Amino acid sequence: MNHLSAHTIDIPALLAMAHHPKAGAVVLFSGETRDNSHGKEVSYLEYEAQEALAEKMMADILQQAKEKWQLNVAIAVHRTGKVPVSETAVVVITASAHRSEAYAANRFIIDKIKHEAPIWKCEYFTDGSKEWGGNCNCREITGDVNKHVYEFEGK
Amino acid sequence: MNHLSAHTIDIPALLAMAHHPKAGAVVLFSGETRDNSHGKEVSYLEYEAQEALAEKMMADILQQAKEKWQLNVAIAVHRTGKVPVSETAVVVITASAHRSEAYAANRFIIDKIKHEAPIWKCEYFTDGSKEWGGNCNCREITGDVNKHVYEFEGK
Amino acid sequence: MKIYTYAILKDYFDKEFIVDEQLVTVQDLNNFLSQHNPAAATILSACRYAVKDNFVTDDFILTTEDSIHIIPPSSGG
Amino acid sequence: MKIYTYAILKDYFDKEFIVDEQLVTVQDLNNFLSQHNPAAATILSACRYAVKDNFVTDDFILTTEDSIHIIPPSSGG
Repeated sequence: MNHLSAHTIDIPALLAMAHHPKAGAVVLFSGETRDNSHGKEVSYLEYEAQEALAEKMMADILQQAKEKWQLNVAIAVHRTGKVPVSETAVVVITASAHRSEAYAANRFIIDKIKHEAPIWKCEYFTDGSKEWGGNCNCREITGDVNKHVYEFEGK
Repeated sequence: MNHLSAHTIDIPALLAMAHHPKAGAVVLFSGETRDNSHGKEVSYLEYEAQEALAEKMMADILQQAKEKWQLNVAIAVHRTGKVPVSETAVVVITASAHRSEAYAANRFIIDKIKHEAPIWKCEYFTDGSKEWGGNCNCREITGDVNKHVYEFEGK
Repeated sequence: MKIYTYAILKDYFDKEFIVDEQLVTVQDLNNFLSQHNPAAATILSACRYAVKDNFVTDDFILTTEDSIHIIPPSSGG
Repeated sequence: MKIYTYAILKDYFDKEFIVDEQLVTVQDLNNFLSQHNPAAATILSACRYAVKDNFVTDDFILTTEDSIHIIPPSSGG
């Protein structure tokens, strides 16, 4: 499975792969480009990845999720290149017998990808400026580039 | 918006409606028929609804979610009639600026629908038997038909 | 008054039927139906009652013109 | 050794370049690059280093044949 895509992610096709006769619950997360960031109007995002390492880490993250929860399906695909407003930058799909596992695993996977996978967003604004943005800054809290504060562990 | 559907739910069409330029996160839940229940092989499910009340309650639940969280989109559709294995019985889609609201609202909506909306599942097994199934039995815990134990309140 | 039943209740009652007895409240209707069909008493005690697309409480006063929907515990999703 | 940089690091360094200095560990490389380009010191201290598709620690011993990928903090999603 290829976890990176240089072209529009075909969500209906991925969802069609996510049905499973033992799965009563399918959860899909789509991370999409917003029209604003840092108070400025966003024109588009551009994603860069260290592809070999990103592929490997995304496969590892899905494997970790499968070891933590009983999943029938675990899919993750991240865009590279230009992603216009309202288009999908990343999609995560999980399926399991019951819904609480599918939700929990889905959050785990997206949090891990955002904090750990070597993928970077550059925001291009309508005023012509650009900014490498929204970096994981957990190191400022944890003091370690390999220790993160995950949303899925909160609340 | 019609919250009940007697025919296959067109998930790609609903997802296409769920993009929003202010929403960075779209979460979709699809509840699907499993091939087994109570240790027996399931042939299909059949859903019945008190339609007027179910429509009204589902609209109310979506409204409650919009008051609790900042949502750009909140959609819920439940099937009536026969739903074969691996097909969608219910779909909930939420979209918000950031993902934690979209996940939380999604769980809230599906939990409320399952416990409160006047919709009933009958399981038809391959051995020819049938069973009105999986009823909300919160009353045995809460002592009140109007008080429920919601998953979204746990953990 | 006209009674509508759903889902598992249809194993115990007709889908629609008329009750002519003089019954004052929802609780009275529940008691009447439970006596009429004791096998349904347990499930009836778990049901909600709706009149004009609103749930009503046990002390709701019924009129002969009312249509009463008896709503078993939900099992959607 | 050959160095590859990504994302915001490309505002400070070439995308690929060769380092000929005798550097023993990843920490030495980090120090060397920070001295060479002080404006990049802060971002470099937040980066991870990868060799052969594996992250390596600060005390990892480098060889002249290594390709070293300097990985800024993730900002995917």
